Amino acid sequence: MGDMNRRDFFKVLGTTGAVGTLTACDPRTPVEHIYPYVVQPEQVVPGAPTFFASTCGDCVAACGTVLRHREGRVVFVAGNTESPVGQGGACSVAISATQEAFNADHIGGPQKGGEDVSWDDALAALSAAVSGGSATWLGRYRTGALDRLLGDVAAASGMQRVHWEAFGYESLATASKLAFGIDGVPRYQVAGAHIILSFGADWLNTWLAPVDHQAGYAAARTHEQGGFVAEFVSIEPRVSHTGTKCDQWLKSNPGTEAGVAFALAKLVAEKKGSAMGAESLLSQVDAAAFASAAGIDLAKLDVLATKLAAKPSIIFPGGVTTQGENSTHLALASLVLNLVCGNFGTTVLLGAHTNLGVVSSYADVVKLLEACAAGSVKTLIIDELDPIFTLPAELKVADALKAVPNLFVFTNGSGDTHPENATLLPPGSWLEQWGDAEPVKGHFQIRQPGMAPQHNTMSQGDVLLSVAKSAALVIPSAADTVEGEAEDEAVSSTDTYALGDASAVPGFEAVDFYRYVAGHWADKLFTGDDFAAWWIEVLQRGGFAAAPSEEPEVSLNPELPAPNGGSALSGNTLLFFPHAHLLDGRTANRPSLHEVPHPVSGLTWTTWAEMSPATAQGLGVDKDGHVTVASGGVELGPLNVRVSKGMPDGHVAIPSGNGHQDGGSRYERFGANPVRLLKPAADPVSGAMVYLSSEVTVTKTVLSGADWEKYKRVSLKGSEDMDNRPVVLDAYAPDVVEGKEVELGHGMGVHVVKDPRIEAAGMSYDMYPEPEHPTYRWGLSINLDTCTGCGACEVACNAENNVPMTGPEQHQLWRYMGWIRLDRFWQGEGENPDVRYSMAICQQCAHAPCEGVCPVVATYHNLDGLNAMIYNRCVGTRYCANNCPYSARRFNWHTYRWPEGFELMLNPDVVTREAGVMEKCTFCIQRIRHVKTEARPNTVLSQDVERLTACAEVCPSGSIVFGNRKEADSAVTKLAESPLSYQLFGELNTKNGVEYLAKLTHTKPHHGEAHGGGHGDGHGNADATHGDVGADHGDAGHKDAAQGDEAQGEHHHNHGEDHGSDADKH
Amino acid sequence: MQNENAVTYGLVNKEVIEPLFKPSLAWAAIFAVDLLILAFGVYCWSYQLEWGMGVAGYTPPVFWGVYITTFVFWVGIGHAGTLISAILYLFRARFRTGVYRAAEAMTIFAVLSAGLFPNIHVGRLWYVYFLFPYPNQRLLWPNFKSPLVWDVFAISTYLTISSVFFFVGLIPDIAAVRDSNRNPIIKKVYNMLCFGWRGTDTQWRHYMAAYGFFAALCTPLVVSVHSAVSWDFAMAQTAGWHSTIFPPYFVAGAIFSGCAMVITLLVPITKIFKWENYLNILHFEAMAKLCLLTGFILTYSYIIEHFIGWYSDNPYEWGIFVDRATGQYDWIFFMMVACNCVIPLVWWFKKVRTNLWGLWLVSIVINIGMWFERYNIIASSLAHQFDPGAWVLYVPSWVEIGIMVGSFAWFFMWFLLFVKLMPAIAIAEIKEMIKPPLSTDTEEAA
Amino acid sequence: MSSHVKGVFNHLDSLITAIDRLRKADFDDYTVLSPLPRHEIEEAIYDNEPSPVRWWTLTGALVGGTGGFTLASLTSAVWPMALPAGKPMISIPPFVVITFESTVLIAGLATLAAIIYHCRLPAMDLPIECEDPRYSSDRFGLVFHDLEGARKEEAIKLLHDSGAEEVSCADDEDDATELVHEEA
Amino acid sequence: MPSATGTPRVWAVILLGAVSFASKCENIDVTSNEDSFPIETHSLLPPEYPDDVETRISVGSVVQPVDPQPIEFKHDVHASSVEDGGLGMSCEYCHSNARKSKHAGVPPTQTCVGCHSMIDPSGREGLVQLDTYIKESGENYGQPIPWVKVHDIPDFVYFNHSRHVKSGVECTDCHADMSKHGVAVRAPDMTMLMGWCLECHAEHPSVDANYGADADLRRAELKDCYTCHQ
Repeated sequence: MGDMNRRDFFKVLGTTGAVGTLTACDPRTPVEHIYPYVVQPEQVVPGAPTFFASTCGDCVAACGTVLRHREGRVVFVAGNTESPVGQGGACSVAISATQEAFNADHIGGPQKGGEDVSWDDALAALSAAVSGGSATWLGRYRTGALDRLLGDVAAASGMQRVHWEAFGYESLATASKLAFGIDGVPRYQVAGAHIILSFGADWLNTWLAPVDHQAGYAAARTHEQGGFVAEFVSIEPRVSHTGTKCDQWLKSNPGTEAGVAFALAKLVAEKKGSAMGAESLLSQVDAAAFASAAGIDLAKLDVLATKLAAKPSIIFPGGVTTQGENSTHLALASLVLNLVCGNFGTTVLLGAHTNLGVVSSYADVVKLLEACAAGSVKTLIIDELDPIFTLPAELKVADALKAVPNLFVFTNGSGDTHPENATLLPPGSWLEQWGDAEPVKGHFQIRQPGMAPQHNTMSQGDVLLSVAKSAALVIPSAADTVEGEAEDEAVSSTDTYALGDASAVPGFEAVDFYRYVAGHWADKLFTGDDFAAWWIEVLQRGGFAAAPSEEPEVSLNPELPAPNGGSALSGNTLLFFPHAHLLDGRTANRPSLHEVPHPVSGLTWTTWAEMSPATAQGLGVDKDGHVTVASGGVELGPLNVRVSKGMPDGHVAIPSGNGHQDGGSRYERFGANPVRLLKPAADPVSGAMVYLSSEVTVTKTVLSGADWEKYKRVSLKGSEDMDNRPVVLDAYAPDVVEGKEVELGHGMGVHVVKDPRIEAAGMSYDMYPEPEHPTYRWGLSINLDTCTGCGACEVACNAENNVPMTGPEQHQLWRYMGWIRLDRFWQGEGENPDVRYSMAICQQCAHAPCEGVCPVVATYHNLDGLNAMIYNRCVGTRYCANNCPYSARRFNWHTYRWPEGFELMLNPDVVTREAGVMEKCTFCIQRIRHVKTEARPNTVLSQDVERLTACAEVCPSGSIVFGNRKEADSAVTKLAESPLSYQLFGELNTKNGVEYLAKLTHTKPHHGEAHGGGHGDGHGNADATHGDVGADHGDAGHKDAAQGDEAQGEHHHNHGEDHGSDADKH
Repeated sequence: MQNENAVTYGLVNKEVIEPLFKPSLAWAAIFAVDLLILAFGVYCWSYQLEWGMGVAGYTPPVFWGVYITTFVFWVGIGHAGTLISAILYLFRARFRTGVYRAAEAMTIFAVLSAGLFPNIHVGRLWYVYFLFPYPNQRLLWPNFKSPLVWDVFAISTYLTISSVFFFVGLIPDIAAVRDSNRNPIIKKVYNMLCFGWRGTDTQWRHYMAAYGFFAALCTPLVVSVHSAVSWDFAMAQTAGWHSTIFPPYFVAGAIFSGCAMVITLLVPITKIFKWENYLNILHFEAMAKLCLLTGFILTYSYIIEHFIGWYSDNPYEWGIFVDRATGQYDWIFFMMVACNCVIPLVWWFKKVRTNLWGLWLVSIVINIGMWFERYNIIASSLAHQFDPGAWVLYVPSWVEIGIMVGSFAWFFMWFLLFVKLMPAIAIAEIKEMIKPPLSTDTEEAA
Repeated sequence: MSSHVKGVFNHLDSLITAIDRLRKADFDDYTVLSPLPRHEIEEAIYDNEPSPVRWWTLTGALVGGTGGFTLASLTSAVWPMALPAGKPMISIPPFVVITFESTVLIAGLATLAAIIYHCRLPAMDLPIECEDPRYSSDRFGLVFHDLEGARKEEAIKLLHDSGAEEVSCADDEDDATELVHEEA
Repeated sequence: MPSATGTPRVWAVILLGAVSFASKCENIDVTSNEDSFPIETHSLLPPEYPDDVETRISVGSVVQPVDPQPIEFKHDVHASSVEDGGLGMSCEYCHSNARKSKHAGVPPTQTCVGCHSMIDPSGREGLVQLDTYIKESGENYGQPIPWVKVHDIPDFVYFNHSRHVKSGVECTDCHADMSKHGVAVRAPDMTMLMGWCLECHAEHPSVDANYGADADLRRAELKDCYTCHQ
């Protein structure tokens, strides 16, 4: 084995059969071959998966991941339960990483000016340029070994380092540095917070470490864990994706959030009687003035401050949408508020803080680009950034880059930044790279490749090492410390892949980045005797946690700048927000992330302009309309319109990520790029980019003919609200915590009147008994309270089950093939948006309406409680889908295929479906079959199946739990017994295998809502919701909603009216 | 027979058989246009087979659309024929005789058209044989609990028995055509077609007994077929479909549309072939009255359906009926009510229902209305299902419309061929209506 | 070669009279041909004895009914674990539909078989005397297939007496053909 | 009464209605995005295979002749017992994944090399063929041996060798007794049709042996469609 190289190791075993459809009339079939290994690797068994622990490289969170490897390729990415960031969850971006690796538009190797060049030439040019001095590295935030290597190379060659990302954290980093003197930004631990307050950060989805935050959020919302249900207050101009989960939305005028945070800090300090060292700062705060500038009633802030003073809380700073000219002040104010509330050390960590490596600012980048344009930058190396796409048009980035004589861009071919004069260096995806990360101070994670590089690629680390070698840079290398035969042996005997001969470079022995990483770890982290054993454990577990960092005593720097609360922006402001899946556009080349409907708007493959109903009415457009948004001579459009109740009047919000103009990937060119509308401006304190200042004009665009067809987009979320149907039921959180009788849905839905005499007589309402499930009854429990609508389940399901991508034309006809339909219902209005997410999947009914109507028994109920779907028996009458009350079935309208390259990412355990076949969620039957097979001949499974299905495996908030309902002590059975648990449309009595846990609300429910059309008196008075007011309202007497009679219905009405009048008085 | 004394056995043969075999230029032109439209329909279907069902406008969760709408429409049309020939035969309704042959032919061709649609509609036509019970090595059988298998049984039984009934009725008349024609080839062919029928006493004896049994068998079949079709909907859980009223409602609607189609077809034929002796305003008026009756049952069903939707206090049921009347498909609902409930009321005026124009135009309106009724039931219910997260708008594509129009061409192709090749009026039965020639008559005349 | 006697009637009552007379005279090898079914003829010949077709129909219905139900039940029993929608293996309501449809189908086909059998269809080899185009138009026919001598004379007389429009007889096929031509 | 002037008017109205309805029709362009979202067509004609694709005739259950293998491998020599003049090797010596994975596995060239590096190939055709592959592979890891598939399980069928082998189903229960055959063949009764699988799926004696009291339940489970279909 010692002499094998890395490619041979992963030599593909080609036993996958042809997927072609064999029609009956042609007797010919292609001859298929079996290609066995020449030399079979010991750990690979063809047909069985191998798992590799790794670390996601797509954003700064660097969550731990587990790659499932089959026959030479990674087929699934899941979270690593051992990783403290992520805790087993994975986000849509990490899961879709296979689409980066197998992307059909991935460049095959290094290129210059569109021509392929060899790595030798490219590296020679790079070495020459770097050793010539005055090189600049412009790249993403990097931690771990790569950060160290970059530092070493920079020190040896005089290379300048600029680390910046769009939607970066320079304001928070500056504020942290300013206030407490730490390098890095705090780590937010939501789990212990009773009150969660956010000023616009999209912390559940795109901000900092969303997967980590989601896990914490789920813990804070689960009363069984902490005995409380956290209350989430969002202070932001627009209800962001994270804001949809809030219990209270205080609408701030854009640009004034810092003032609100300062005002709150002052109020809390007053209530607590201690400002924790922020006295002088807060003495300069005029709370009333700041509140009125923000357009928020001071009394409401006072109520909030009372709660913050009383209970543990967590305060998130601003996000991209609220990143104005005083963004550092907003970050500072949030830190001060956390300080005043006493959150440091409990929910906000400075010791084990989030590590971003070197953080440069947008101002630094602008300065660099100016230098480029001036011709003073001779060599620029861009590390997986897309400055042309992510920086405002006015900066003329493309021109600046063209003026650089030696331009090197690490890119896999996607994005707009591939100028003619650049040498493109494909680093490959993180699935194919060695590396590591230190996402949290003191916690180290290893990045292990799950497969051989699919293209002729070379990671940044390898490139830097090669450059160092040929430029003969003498650097204090980590490899020096890998001394002695023992450790050298250890690294090579890990059996993951073998090392070649170490070339003799003076003072530098690491011939590739793998060896460098190992050396780095040996140097920094390894303390014991047996490096080999330790290293194997590191690789198996995916990382290593050093002793937890001590939380420091927090002391605020007394000399802080005077608080700048910001002023409300005049005119129509562009509220720029990050797309939940596409982030700043770096993942726009992954079709699956466009394909999955945007969690809130439901739009796919497009960019839209979000506006309030009043604004839309003023423009004369509706949800089918189009607008053009213009600013400073730049026009963006036609954009689809999304009318949202979570938008302030007058302003317009546009998501990032779409609309590459010159994109290298065929999937990037949809929609429009709102960054082009932004004016270049920076926060004077931190130099962070200003996203919030652009005044825009919005005009209606009338399209016709082919244009209308092209831009016609349908939101894959049907109705804006639940239309009074009992889809997502709610429960009053304080009742749940106190263990009172919980009434789900508050009178919403259908009351099934049951005659007690029937049961007394021993008769059944069912015509037929429930089918028997001798051993298993697979079930799923979905917590709709902790579900944040992030869409990870959808992406994972599509990846696991080979769900085809159908594209925008088919989406116009709702032919999205994903088995999960993540519904979003905007139930509330104003201060209580009450947005409810529902994960509609096959409910695996025991009395399934679909089964009885199938003429050929292609779908039936099996002994494990599954609603089985046998694809090759299906004729395609589609009757089952009509008859499914949950609309959970998908039909193959065409034989959808994958573009060349993408077929490699298919899961070999799942068949692809041809046209005319019905499909649906099967609870990942291939995984169930696997665990059952493993256990045979026993029926008691040998492994824990709580996260068996793909959706449950990745769910960052752990909202999805799978299990056997026949086992009394399985998690899913226990959840099903919870008073919060209900079956979707339970009155249909289809005896579902899927149970939902109700959404918890901190708003005292009104029974009037259920009958009053949903928009009546019940809304817009969240101030009257918590605690005392309305405590006398009906808790008793609703023991069983199912027994509700006419009289009780009226009773509900009365409560609604009573409460409405209370609220008015208030 | 208004003037049955003037009509003799010989005259019946002459008048009914005369228009056969001589295609006029007009007939040929209409037939050519018809074939062109049919060819377009065939093209649409092959286009769909090649590219997949997706070329139709299906918008999930609307999984059924124009094809099933047209299927139900044709099955409905197919009702009148057997109803007229079988039930009215048993009731000895006199006006049946002139109408029934053409009506029965219409039934067969309508069922032939209807039978195409399940095939057009299924996703994998090449596996459609899975729906039939046949022994196979896989030991797999259809699901006899599925309404679609009931459909397979009902439609194929209906087609078989109606065809047999139709053909048995034709045997003596084919013999008459054979005897009146001099062309040896036609003679030979028609002799084979009528199995050498000569009208012997034994033949007539068993024939008449069997014909009675066919009528008796067809009568429940007529009711059962559209009930089975209605169960496709009524047995489903979907709101707006799941209703016990469906079988009688569908049967009434089927008779309504079927009788209207008979009027639509026979008015021009009567004029063109000059068959006023056998088919005249009295027949059409009787058909119109039947339409008025069934139209009222239909209107009542609409009202009851909506009332129950409201009275049940079931948000899904009521939601669907409100949506049908006021939602995205309101114009379809309007078409349905206008064409089926309001416009046919003009037949209350004797002037209108005894005027051929009045009969013909209103009958076409009814046919349009009945198509929209099925569209209204199918598309609107599916576009507005239980889960509000999956509410959509379904608009048919040109492929669907092409195939639908093609099915009309298919139907008319058979009908046009029929009127030129087979006696469209039952010669033998018309003779039964005529007073038989008796020696006493001659004596009197003398 | 047969030697037949052929009577053509214009009037139904004359035909009935002829049938009554020849039955009294013990003729049995005769055939009546008519362009339409008349009960008078059937009564006159068969004395209202019901046609055996009904037994065919009944048998068909019984076979179809039991067959349909049995088919549905047995095929459901092949896969006892694959029961759709929780319905039991033998669920009566759905199977009633199948039973009904198969009853009608098989009964109808049996009736068709009955026609074919009892009417001796296809009747391509009927004696030549039965072939006369007028019989499908406006004339009735009464033919004797094989008469010789005195019986033949008696038959001719009987036909004439009953009011036959035309009576002819032939000893072989050629003559019969001629006769037809004469008529035309 | 219908008149000559009235008829066209009526047709015009009907036509107008039809056209207005048709104008509301959806126009679905299936080919517009072939590069990004390919859709496969189902040709109404038999597929045309490009010249470089080898085909063979396969009609339903008819046992097909198997195309020539790249190496004329003699199963009988390897697998028949020593008394019968063979080498007496067990099936799992080469098909070593049969107990571990759903694929029984075809041995890597390495396995052949294990013995054949010590056997003189000269004069024997099969061995010469093998030798070329070994020489190619040798140090440089050349091309794998392109064996021709004998059995082709459809993609929609889930078949797991290890489940069967571990349950006590003998290789020869399904495959022909390879100690009596040379080059891989299909056993005549091994039709690979569903009915053939069903013949013993719930009836195999190993069910009783493995499950005892639970055998009845297990038999029912073995006839569950999800046991074999995916």
